[in-house]
Amino acid sequence: MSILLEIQGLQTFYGPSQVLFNVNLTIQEGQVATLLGRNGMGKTTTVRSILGLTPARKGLISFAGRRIEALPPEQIAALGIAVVPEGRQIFPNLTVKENLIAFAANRNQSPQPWTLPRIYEIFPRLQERQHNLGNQLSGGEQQMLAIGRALMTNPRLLILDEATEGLAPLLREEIWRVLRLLKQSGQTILVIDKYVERLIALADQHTILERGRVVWQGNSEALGAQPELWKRYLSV
Amino acid sequence: MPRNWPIPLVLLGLLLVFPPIASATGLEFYTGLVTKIMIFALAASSLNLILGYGGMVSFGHAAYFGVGAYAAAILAREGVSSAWVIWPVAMVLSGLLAFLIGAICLRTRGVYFIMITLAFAQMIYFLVVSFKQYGGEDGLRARRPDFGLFELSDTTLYYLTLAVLTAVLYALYRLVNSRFGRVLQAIRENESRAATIGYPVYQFQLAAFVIAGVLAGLAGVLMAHYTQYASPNLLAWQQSGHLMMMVILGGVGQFWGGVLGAATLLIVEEILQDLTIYWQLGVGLILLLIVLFAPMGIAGLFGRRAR
Amino acid sequence: MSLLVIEHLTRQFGGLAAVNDCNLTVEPGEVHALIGPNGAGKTTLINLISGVLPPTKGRIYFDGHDITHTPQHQRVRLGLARTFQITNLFKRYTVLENLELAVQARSGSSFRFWSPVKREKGLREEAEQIAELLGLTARNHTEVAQLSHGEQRQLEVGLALACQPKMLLLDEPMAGMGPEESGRMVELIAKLGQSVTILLVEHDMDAVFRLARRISVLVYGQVIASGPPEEIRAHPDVHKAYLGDDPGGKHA
Amino acid sequence: MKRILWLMVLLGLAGFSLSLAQPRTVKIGFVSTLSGGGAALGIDARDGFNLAVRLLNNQLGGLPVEVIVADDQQNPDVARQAVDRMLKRERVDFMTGIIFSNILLAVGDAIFEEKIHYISLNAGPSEYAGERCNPYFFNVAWQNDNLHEAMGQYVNTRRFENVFILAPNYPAGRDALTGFKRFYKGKIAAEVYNRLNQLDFSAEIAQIRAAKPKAVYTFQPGAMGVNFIKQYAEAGLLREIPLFLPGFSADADVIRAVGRPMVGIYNSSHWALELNNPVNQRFVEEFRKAYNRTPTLYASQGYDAALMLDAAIRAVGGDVSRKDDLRKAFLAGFNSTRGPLKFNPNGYPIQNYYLRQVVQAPNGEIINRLAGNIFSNHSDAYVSQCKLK
Amino acid sequence: MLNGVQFGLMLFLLAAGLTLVFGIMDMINLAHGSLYMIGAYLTATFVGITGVFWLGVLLAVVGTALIGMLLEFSILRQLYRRDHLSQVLATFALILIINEVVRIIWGSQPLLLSAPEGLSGPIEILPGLNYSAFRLTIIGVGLVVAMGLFLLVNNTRVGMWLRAGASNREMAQAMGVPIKPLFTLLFGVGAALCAIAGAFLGPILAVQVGMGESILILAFVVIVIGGIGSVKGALVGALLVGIVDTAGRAFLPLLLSQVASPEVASNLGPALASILIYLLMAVVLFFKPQGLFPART
Ligand SMILES: Nc1ncnc2c1ncn2[C@@H]1O[C@H](COP(=O)(O)OP(=O)(O)OP(=O)(O)O)[C@@H](O)[C@H]1O
Ligand SMILES: Nc1ncnc2c1ncn2[C@@H]1O[C@H](COP(=O)(O)OP(=O)(O)OP(=O)(O)O)[C@@H](O)[C@H]1O
Ligand SMILES: CC(C)C[C@H](N)C(=O)O
Ligand SMILES: [Mg+2]
Ligand SMILES: [Mg+2]
Repeated sequence: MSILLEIQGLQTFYGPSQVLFNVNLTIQEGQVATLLGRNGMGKTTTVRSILGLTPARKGLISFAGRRIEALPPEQIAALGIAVVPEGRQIFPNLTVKENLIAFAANRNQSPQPWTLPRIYEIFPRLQERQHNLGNQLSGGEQQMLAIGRALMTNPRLLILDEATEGLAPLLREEIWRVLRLLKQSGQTILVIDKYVERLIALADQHTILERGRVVWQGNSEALGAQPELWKRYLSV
Repeated sequence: MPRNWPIPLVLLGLLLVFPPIASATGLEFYTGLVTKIMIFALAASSLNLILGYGGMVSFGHAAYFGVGAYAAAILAREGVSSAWVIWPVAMVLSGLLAFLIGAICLRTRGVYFIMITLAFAQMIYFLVVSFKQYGGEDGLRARRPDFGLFELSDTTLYYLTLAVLTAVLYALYRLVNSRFGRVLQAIRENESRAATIGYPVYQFQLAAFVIAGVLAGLAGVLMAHYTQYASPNLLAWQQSGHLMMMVILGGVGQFWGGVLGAATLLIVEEILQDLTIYWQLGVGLILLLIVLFAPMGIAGLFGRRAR
Repeated sequence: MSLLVIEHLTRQFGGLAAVNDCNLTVEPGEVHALIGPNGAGKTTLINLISGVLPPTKGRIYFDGHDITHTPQHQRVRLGLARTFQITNLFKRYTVLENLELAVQARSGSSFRFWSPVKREKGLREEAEQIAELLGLTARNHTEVAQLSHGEQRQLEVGLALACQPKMLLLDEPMAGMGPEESGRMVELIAKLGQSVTILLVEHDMDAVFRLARRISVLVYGQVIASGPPEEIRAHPDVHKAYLGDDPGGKHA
Repeated sequence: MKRILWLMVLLGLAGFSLSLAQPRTVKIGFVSTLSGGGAALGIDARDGFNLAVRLLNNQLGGLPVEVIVADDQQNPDVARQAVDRMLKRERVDFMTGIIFSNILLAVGDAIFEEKIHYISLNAGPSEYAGERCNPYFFNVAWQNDNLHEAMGQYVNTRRFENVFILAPNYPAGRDALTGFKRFYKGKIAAEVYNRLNQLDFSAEIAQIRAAKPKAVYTFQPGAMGVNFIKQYAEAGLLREIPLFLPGFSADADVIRAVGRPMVGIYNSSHWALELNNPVNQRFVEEFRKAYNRTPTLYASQGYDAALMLDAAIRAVGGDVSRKDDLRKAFLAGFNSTRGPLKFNPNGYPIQNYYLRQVVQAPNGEIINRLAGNIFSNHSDAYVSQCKLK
Repeated sequence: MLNGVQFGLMLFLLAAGLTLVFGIMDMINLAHGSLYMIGAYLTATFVGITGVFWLGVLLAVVGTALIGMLLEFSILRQLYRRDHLSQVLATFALILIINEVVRIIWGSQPLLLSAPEGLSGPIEILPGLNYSAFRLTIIGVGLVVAMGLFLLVNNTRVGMWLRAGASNREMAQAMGVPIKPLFTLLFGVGAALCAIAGAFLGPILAVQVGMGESILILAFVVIVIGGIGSVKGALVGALLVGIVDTAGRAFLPLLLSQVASPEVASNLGPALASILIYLLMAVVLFFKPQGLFPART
C-alpha cells in the first residue's frame, strides 16, 4: 500500500487568527481515515486546506506523490479529490441531474465508475426530483445530492464533512452501507462525522483535533478501547 | 447628533457666511453652485434613506424629484404664485406618486425592483414629455414663487435651501435612529427574518418609500426655484442614475453619504469641466478609484462602520 | 380545544404535492414532534403554518382563528413563532440587537419616527433576560456572524422566544450541532416545553423520544401516524418508512 | 468633510483669479452642439465663425475678441448650465452658437433677462418671431419655417399630389411642417412626427410604404437626415417615391455620408456655394483652404454671425454697453455671404430662397448646384405679430 | 413586423451578453453598452482599413472580445465579490472613461459605416414586398447566435460550470472548475456579442459616443422581462420588446390619429409608444415578479 495523502506541519490562518497548529496526517491508498473533535476544533479547516480553499500558510501537503499545498483548488480537484462539504453547498441554479453530470469524470480510473444510474439506484429520491433545481430540494435531498455529486467525479480521495447531517435515520443507514461498499472496492476516504461508533466500525485510523492541534492518532481498536478519550475530546 | 457633531456644525457655520463672502469677492456664481449642491444633497439623502437604510435600490428616484419640480412649474404657470400652496401641493403629489409606484414595485425584489422602478419613472418621463402644453421635451419655465415673508432672490434661495436641508437632515437623523429606522434597517439586513418576528415588512418599506418620495419632491421644488425651469431631464433615468451615483459614492447607508456624495460629485465635475473638455474621463477615473479603494464610499473613509 | 388545527392542507410545487391533504392537530401545552423521511414535506408544512408560503388548498386554525390567509406578521401577533432549518438571523447585528428587534416587534407600534430607540430601557432589559435564559449573556455584544454554529442555533430559538409565542415551530434545531450543544438544546426545549406549545421537526431520534409527548409521522406530505412515542416506535409503517433499525444510536 | 472645505477654498481661489480678467476685449459665448448626432452642424458653424474671426485679425468691430466655446450636447439642461456659466461667471458680451431650437428656447429667456444680445446662427424658432419676439434676439440665418416654405412652394408648382410629410417632434420640426403646408396646397397623405434623435426609421418607412404617397418631404437635422436617406434608399423607396428635402438635410455633410443615392434630390436653401458675391467667394475659398472640406450652409451662417457682430460693434464704436444702439446697428444689416442682408423688427432676415439640386460634377464629386430661385426678399410669416419696432 | 424582429434580434445580441454576465457571473455591468460602442467603432475603423465589410466585422469582434477580456482581467475581476451597487458605480465610471477615450481617439462626430455593397439594396422577399437585404442578414445572424448560445449555456458542461461558478464560486472550484479563465472567456464572449450587435447596428444607426447608454437600458428591460440569466428569456424578451416598440411606433400614431387630431396624435403617439415597452415590463413583472422565464438562481 502506498501513501495517498500526506500532511506535514500544517498551519492555517483565517486572516490574522491561526486555526491549525502543526497538523500531521497520513492516509494510505485504500484506507478510511477520520477526523474527530468537538465543534470548532478545525476539522473543516483541515479539509479546506487540503482542497486549497483556505491555503496552508506553512507546512506541506502532498497527494499521490505531488506537492499540492500551493495549487489552486481546481487543479487539486482535478488530481482526484472530491468533497461532500459541510452545509451541502449544492448548486441552486443547476438541476439535480446537472449537479450530478456537470463534473462527472473518472479521476480514479475505476473499472466500475459511478454513473448516473448508480447514483439514482442508491438515492431513488434524486431520480424523482431530477429536473428540479437544486434549491427546490429539501434539506435531506440536498445532502443526498452533495454525496452523489462527489461520487460522480470518481475521486481517488473522497472527503465527507458531516455528510449525514439532516438525513433521516433510514437514509443515514444507507450512507453507512454505501461507505462500507466503497471501502471494499478500495476507495480512499476521509470522514468527519459525529457518530463515533459507526466510524470505529468503518474506519482504519482516526485523528482527534483539539483547538487546531492533533491530540491523538490511532486505529479503531485503540479508540474503541479508550472511551475516556471520547469523553475528554468529544464529550460523548 | 453623531459622535463627530462638531464637523457638521462648523460646516453649517461656514455655509451661513458663504454668500456674503462670495459676493464680496465677486464669486456669486459659487453661491449658485452651493445651492445646487445642497439641493442634490437633499435629493440624494432621501434616496439614501430607501437605498441605504432600506435596501430598496430605486432606479426611479428622479421621478419624484422631477414631479416636484414640475408641480412647482405648472402651478406657477397656472397662476399660483404662493409658495405656501406650491410647496405642500408638490410634496403631496410626489408622495402620492411614491405611494402608488411603491405599492406596486414592492412586490418585486432585487434587480426586478430596480427595473420596475425604472419602468415607472420612464413612463412618467414620457408622459411629461408628451404634455406639449407644458413644454414637452423642451421643459417649462418656472417663475419663482412668492413667500410673502421675503423675496426669493438667489441669496434668499440659498438660505432657504440651507434651512430646509438642515431641518431635513436633522429629521432624518432622528428617523434612522428611531424605532421605525431600526426596523427599516433590520428589514434590509434580513427581510424574511424581520417578517417572522412579526414586522409587516411591506408597510415599513412603503412608508419609507413615500417619505423618500416626499423629500425628493421637495428637492425638486427647490430645483425648480433654483433654475427657474422644469426640464424633463430632471425625470430622466440618467438623473436617477446620477442620484444613485451620489449615494454610492458618498456611502450607502451612511448618514452623511448623500450629502458627501452630492458635494463630491458636483464639485469634481465642476472643477474638471473647467480644466478639460474630457472632464468625464477624470470623473470616471476618480469614481473608479473610489470604488476600488473605498468600498464603503467616502463616508466610509471617515471610519464609521456601516451596518 | 386544540391550539393548532390543520385541515386538508395541500401545497403544490408544480406537479409535486409536497404537503398533500394533510391533517394535524396540536394540543395546548404539548411538545409535538413531527418526523418523516427527507423530502416528506416537514419544512413545507412549517412554512405553511408560519405563513411563509400560501397553501394551495385547505385550512389552518390557530387558537380559534382561521389563519389560512393571515399575513405572516399577524400570525406572530397571534402567538405563533418559528425557527428556521437553515440559520436565519440578522448577521451583522449583535446578539442583543437581534433580540431587541424581536422584543420591539411585540411591544407597541414601531411606526414611531422621532424618539431614539436606544433610549428605550424596556427593550434592552427584556432582551438581556432572554439572552440569560439562552445562556448567551457572555456573547451579548458579539456580532452574530462571529458566533459558533451552535450559538447561532440557540439564538434562532431566542428570537422566536422573544415574540412571547403561545406556540413555537422548531425546524431541526439540532441540525449541525455537536453532541454537547445538542444536549444543551434538548434541555432548553424541555424547559420551554413547560410553558409553550412546541411543534418540533427533528431527525435526531434521541432528542425526539426524549422530548415529545406526541409524535406525528409525515410521509409524502401526509400524516400516516400520530400518537404517543411508544406507539410510534412500535408502528410497523413508521419503521418501514422512516426509522429503519436505527438504534437511536450513540453518537460522538 | 475636511476635503470639502479644502475644495471650497480651491474653488474660491480659482474664481478669484478669473475675476481679474482684463477689460477692452469682447467676450463671445459660443454654446453649440459639438458632440452627438448634431455635432456636424455645430462644428461647421463654429468653424465658420472662427474662420471669420481669424480673417478679421481676431478682432470684432476693432476690439480684440475672446470666443468661449461650450458643447451643449444637444441637451437643454447641459445648455442651461453652460449658458449660466457664460452669463454669471464669464460675463460675456454677446452670445451665439446654438443649433437647435429646443435648446435655444430653454436658455433664451435667461440670456435676454441679462440684457445680452443673442445672435442666432441657426435656430430660428417661430416662438421668437411673433408675439414673443425680443429686442435682444437676432437671427442671421432664417426663420425655421422658411426653407420648408420654399420647398412647399416648389413641390406645389411641380404638382405632386398626396405628399407624405415627416419631421421630428420638436419646435423646429413643427415649424418645418407648418412652413411646408403654408405653401403646399395639395393633399397631405399623412403628417407624421418622429422622435428627435431617432436613428432607426424602419417604423416610419413602413408607414410611408403603407400610405403610398406620390412624394415624401422630410426634415431631419444632422445624423438623423443621413440615416433617414440611407434607410429610405436601402428599402428601395428612393426609386419609387421621390424625396424632397430642405437644404439642412442635403448639404455637403449629408452628401459626404450618404453618397451616390443623393444624386438628383432637390432641396431648398438661402445660401449656395456658387452665390456670386465677393464675401461668399472669399468665404468658400478660405473655408476650403482652412478645413479641407466643402462648407455647408451652417458654416456660412457661422461666418455671417461673426460678420454681423463685427459690423454692429464697429457701429457703436466698440462701446458694447450701448444696448439700444447695438440693436439699431444689428437691424441696419450688414454685408453677408448672401450679399447685403436686412432684418425685420423681430430680428429675422429678409432674403431670397433658392432651389438646389444634388448632382455629380464632371470631376466625379457630388455637390449641390443652384437650380433656381423660389422666393425673393422673403420674410417670415410671424413678423406682423411682433410688436417691436 | 419584420423590423421588429430585426430590432429585437439585435437587442437580443446585446441582452444575451448582458444576461450571461449578469445572470451567470452575477455582475452588473453597465459598461456593456460601451463594449457595444467599441465594437461599432472598431468595425467602422477596420472596414475602413480593409475595405471589406465582413473582414472588418471579424476583426472588430475579435478586437472587442480582447478588450472585454482585458477589462475583466484588470478591473472587473476584483468586483465579483463586491455588492451590486459597487459594481454599478465602477462600471458607470468605466462608461465615462471609455466614452472619453473613444472621443479622444475617434472624435466626437459620429462615424460613418455603410452596409456592404452587396446587401445595401432591397430584395424581394414576397411578391411585391421589398425588404432591406442587410436587415434580413441581421435577422439571420441573430437567429444563429441565439441558437448557439442557447446550446452552449444549457446543453454543455461548460454552460453548467459557468452557472455553478456563478452561484458558488468556491464550491465550483472545489469540483475542479477553472473559474478564473472561464469567467474571463465568458466575458469575452459577451463582448463579442456586443461587437456583433455594434457591427450590424452601426450601418443602420450611427456610430457615435453615447450610443451604448440608451440601448443598454433597453437591453436591461429585455433581460428583466425574460428573466435574468436565461438565454431563452433574453430571446423572447428581445423579440417582444423589438416588436412592441416598432409596432407601437408604427401603428399607435396611426391608431390615435383615427380618434384624435394629428397634432394630438403626434404628441401623444411617440410618448405612448415609448411608454409601451416599460408598460410591458411593469405588467410582466407585476404578474411574474421573476420575469417570464425565471432564471435558475
Ligand atoms: N471564515 C472564518 N473566519 C474566521 N474564523 C473561522 C472561519 N471559519 C472557521 N473559523 C474558526 O476556525 C475554527 C475552526 O473551525 P472549523 O470550521 O474548522 O471547525 P470544525 O472542527 O469543522 O467544527 P464543526 O464541527 O462545528 O464543523 C473555529 O474556531 C471557527 O470559529
Ligand atoms: N420551491 C420548491 N419547488 C419545488 N419543489 C419543492 C420546493 N420546496 C420544496 N420542494 C419539494 O417538496 C418536498 C418537501 O420538501 P420539504 O423541504 O418540506 O421536506 P422536509 O420534509 O423538510 O425534508 P428534510 O427532512 O430533508 O428537510 C421535497 O421533495 C422538495 O423537493
Ligand atoms: C436646421 C436644424 C439643424 C436646426 C433647426 N433649425 C432648429 O432650429 O432646431
Ligand atoms: Mg466543520
Ligand atoms: Mg426540512
